Amino acid sequence: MGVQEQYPFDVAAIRDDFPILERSVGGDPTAAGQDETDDIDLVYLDNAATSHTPEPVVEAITDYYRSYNSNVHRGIHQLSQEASVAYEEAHDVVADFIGAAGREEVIFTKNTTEAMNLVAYAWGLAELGPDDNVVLTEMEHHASLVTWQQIGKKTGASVRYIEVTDEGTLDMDDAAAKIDDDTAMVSAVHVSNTLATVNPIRELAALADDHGALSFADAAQSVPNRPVDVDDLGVDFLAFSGHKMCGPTGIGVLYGREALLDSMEPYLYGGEMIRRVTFEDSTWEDLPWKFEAGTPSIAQGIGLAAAIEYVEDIGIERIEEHERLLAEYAHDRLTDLGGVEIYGPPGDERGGLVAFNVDGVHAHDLSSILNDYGVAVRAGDHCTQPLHDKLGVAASVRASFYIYNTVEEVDALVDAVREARDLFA
Amino acid sequence: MGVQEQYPFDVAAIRDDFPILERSVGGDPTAAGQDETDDIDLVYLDNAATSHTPEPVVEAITDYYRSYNSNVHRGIHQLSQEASVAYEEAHDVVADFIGAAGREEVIFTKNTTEAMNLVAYAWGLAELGPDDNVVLTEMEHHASLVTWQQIGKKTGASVRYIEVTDEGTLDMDDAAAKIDDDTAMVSAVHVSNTLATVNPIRELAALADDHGALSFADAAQSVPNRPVDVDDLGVDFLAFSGHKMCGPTGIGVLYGREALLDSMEPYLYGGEMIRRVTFEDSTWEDLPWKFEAGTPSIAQGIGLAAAIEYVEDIGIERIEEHERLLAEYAHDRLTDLGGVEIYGPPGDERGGLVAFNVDGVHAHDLSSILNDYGVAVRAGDHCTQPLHDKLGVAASVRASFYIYNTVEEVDALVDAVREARDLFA
Amino acid sequence: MGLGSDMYRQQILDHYKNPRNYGELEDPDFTHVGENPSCGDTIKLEVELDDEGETIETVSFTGDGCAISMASASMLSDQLHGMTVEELDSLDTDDITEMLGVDISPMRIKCAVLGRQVAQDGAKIHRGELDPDATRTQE
Amino acid sequence: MGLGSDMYRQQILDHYKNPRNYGELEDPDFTHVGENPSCGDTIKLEVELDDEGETIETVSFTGDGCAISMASASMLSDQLHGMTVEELDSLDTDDITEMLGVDISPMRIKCAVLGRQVAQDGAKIHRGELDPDATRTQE
Ligand SMILES: Cc1ncc(COP(=O)(O)O)c(C=O)c1O
Ligand SMILES: Cc1ncc(COP(=O)(O)O)c(C=O)c1O
Repeated sequence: MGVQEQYPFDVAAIRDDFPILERSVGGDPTAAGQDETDDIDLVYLDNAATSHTPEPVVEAITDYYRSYNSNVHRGIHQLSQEASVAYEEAHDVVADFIGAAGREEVIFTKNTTEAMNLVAYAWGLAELGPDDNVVLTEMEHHASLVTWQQIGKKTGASVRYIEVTDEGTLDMDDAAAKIDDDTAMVSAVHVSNTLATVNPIRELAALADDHGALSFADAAQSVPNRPVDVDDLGVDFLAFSGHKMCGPTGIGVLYGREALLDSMEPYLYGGEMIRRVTFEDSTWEDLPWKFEAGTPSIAQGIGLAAAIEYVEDIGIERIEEHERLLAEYAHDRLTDLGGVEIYGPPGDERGGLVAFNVDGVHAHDLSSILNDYGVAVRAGDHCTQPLHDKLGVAASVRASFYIYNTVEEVDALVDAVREARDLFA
Repeated sequence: MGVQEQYPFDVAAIRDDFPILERSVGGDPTAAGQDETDDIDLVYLDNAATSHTPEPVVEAITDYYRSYNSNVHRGIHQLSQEASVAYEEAHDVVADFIGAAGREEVIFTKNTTEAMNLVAYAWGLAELGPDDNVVLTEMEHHASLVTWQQIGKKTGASVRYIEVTDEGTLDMDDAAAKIDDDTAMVSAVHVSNTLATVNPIRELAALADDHGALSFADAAQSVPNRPVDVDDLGVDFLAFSGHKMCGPTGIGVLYGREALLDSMEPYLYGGEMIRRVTFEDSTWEDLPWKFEAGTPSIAQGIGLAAAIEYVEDIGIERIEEHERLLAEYAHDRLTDLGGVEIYGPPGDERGGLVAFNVDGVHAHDLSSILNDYGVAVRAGDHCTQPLHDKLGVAASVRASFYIYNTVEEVDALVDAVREARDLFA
Repeated sequence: MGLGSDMYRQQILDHYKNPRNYGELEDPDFTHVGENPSCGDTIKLEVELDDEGETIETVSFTGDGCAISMASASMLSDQLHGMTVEELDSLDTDDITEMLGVDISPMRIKCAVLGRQVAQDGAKIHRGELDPDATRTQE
Repeated sequence: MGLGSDMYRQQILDHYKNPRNYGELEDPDFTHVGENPSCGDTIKLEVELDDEGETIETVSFTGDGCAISMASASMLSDQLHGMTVEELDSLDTDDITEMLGVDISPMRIKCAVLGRQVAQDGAKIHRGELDPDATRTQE
């Protein structure tokens, strides 16, 4: 049976919702959008960096601007009420989607990165000290690695990294050794954006819990493409971004357990997050607004809710299956090509991306040449520089898949990689 | 000559760019957008909270999602290049608009509030101590008042407030007395969002400078509607929001002098803002990216640039004149009505908004009744609770104008206020 | 003009302009003050119970706020006479909007239910079920 | 397929695979190392000047990086022979793309100009005009 016949949903129908997939490239890279000089079909395989935005989501955003744009929370007039209801309900949609108890546990941020910094500042600066340690993994994204490293420097807390095995998985013995009674926080990436490893968050959260430490899952690469339930994972915090799951840019989510968020002091100060202000002092609004200072990203929050509805309509398990299919197929075909080193676990145990290098071809050259064939991949360190150092490479090329990608697109990738390899041979 | 004849531009033509102005209200306030039960014309006078978004801006945003959506900075493929060029050039557009030296001085945040917190955290936490004071005004918005108040509590720095006179202007003698050699920062609102006072930022910045203090202008209510030039004002920092000037939600700007920004440590940590990361330590990207961690608000940054182009096409001096016309007209007509107390300076010396109370009618009731007549105004403390305390009122009603508002809309406001007054008489 | 002040029917305005049971009691069994900081509404409610402490005998209130919150408190103070504390406990938002007899827009619900909240919190504190410091008067 | 590797014309690939002047000098007047952290490209350049210190006599380089940066450094090392230091100072990005003879896409410009930057910074440090610690190798 061909891989196409195994698609868990109608990929062609999905593609119709994404007009950008119809465009060509090849022309002037400094002029936004398609023009006459673009004459090569786009094959977009950079979804781990950002996914495209389907029409229903674009329409939810334009509908907001065209028919009920208004500031939220405090307005008595109808537009403000409509915007408030939609914006606040977007929190409920997120809560439902990730199994949170309610909107109190869902804080909108601008991206995953800000969600981590929020916790690092509001909880970390207040709670960490020289006796504490924070345990990360060697495959952390800079969003958590740099954040905890720098908060560690500010507070004196040390940072430990759970080792990555040669197979690209977490060394759980090392995890058990590094997480100890001085551990205050265990923060781990759920699906690695470089190795495609699916980490055992539940076990890590349980280990953290055993030692009285908190746990934080970086779910930027998991919430978009597999079932994620905060209760089931047992984490205290979890973060992800809208733009990697059919949503707009400028919106991210911090999930936090209510009692924990309640106990934390606010992070950003300003309007909407206060209860009572005098010249001398202030008190704070209820959750989640206590952590959403200023005019929030209203259109983007509403857009995120529309994205979640879009993803749920397809079915998150089906999306997981589709990504697995493509990742395994790509892994097999690139391996067959020869001269290709793929990082991370075997094809059937990985999330929907493949980072690799080709013998004798620098990742940046490879990605430039792929671009000449219309194939959009990312080249660089994918915000995991220390992991790349450990892998002994300065950079890698990463192809990452999403709901609209096809077997034919993987074939186009493989063909272009072959051309590049031959050019440099 | 009627006020309509004095319009500095074709207001009817402008209105055509804002489909939301065509909608009706009166129906279900929990259902987003217009429906059959909406049967009263909308009169939108809540522009100081957020302005509407013209079609060219909505189209810039949809064009991004539909034709060159991609993550920025690190991508070698064409979509990423197109998005990077557009996103980075949006910084240049902002720099030009406010007279900054270049994109290095323009940091995109999610709103004004975050811009202030950025400085409070990155500069304030590091530089302030118990011997320092921060000078604000009694008419500060919570975005700066609460932020500096709380950073003051964290660092031991004291906060002083320049008094507001009975006429609603800043007492500059008090400013000269309160700003002293222990002053580290003077942060003042440029145009008050409650009193509509236009504050002498240039003089305050000079006073700050005389005492070796830095200066910060909260330009959330000035950049949208009057020429603002950071050089001319002589400020070190300045902040404003896109959503109050025809731009999208989720985007704000922090301007900072390059040398100053250069000397500051980063604030948010993560991808895009680093140069080199190891497990042990990190170094930072160049300005402005050093302060833009994680995937930025790409569509929103591009939308802001489109908004600035829209505003510049009309002409910022003309916009100032239009707001002045409407504010003066509204001030006169509400005064004539009797039983209306208007806060702030006389009609010809104010920005384009009027906050007031009507004898015997609570601001929330007034605003509810205005809503019944289709008139959207804000009621509450407008994020200036301490100022309201000083004015001796819990709340006020605020009507605020923008490019698309008309004399007829002011008339509708005044008529509705009269009805409300009579209802409660 | 369409909806023109639907929330402000004659009854509401009458209770606002002539609040019932306005003032203080000599010897209340419990007194409680609550506020709605985002609106600036404040209500103080005083209650006398019967000897068993089960039925509300007298209620008075004072306060400052919008017509919706004041009218609602005034109407409620009328209704509470003769009610059992148990009945008070079970009053919900629907009971209040029914009492008011008008549709309350979502952003004004807080105002409408402030009086009820103050009464319920006061009763709970009186029974020792609520820490006075922890009381919240927001929905 | 359309553009198929326009940036990777024969000449570029040739310089990448067979870099000219690759290695170290015995007695260079100055040596400088620069890197492009976002790409991981590193180039070390060594230069011998004439007795007046005005003209470049010999150049060699070593390095690690993409084809664009390595080919560009290799071609540049050829061109620098006989150039005055002043001429080196005035080399701009256009000169480099002209030398390469292909269109360099905007995201690869950094790679293309790394060699030039290292040479110019090295010369400035040699003349004492640049603090070695302050050198930046990014555009
Ligand atoms: C004077 C002033 N400063 C700051 C702000 C905060 O702006 P934002 O809510 O976009 O952060 C506002 C608007 O609410 C304002 O009017
Ligand atoms: C695993 C992981 N964590 C965090 C991030 C940061 O997300 P954002 O850039 O949206 O803040 C990303 C994406 O870049 C990621 O892949």
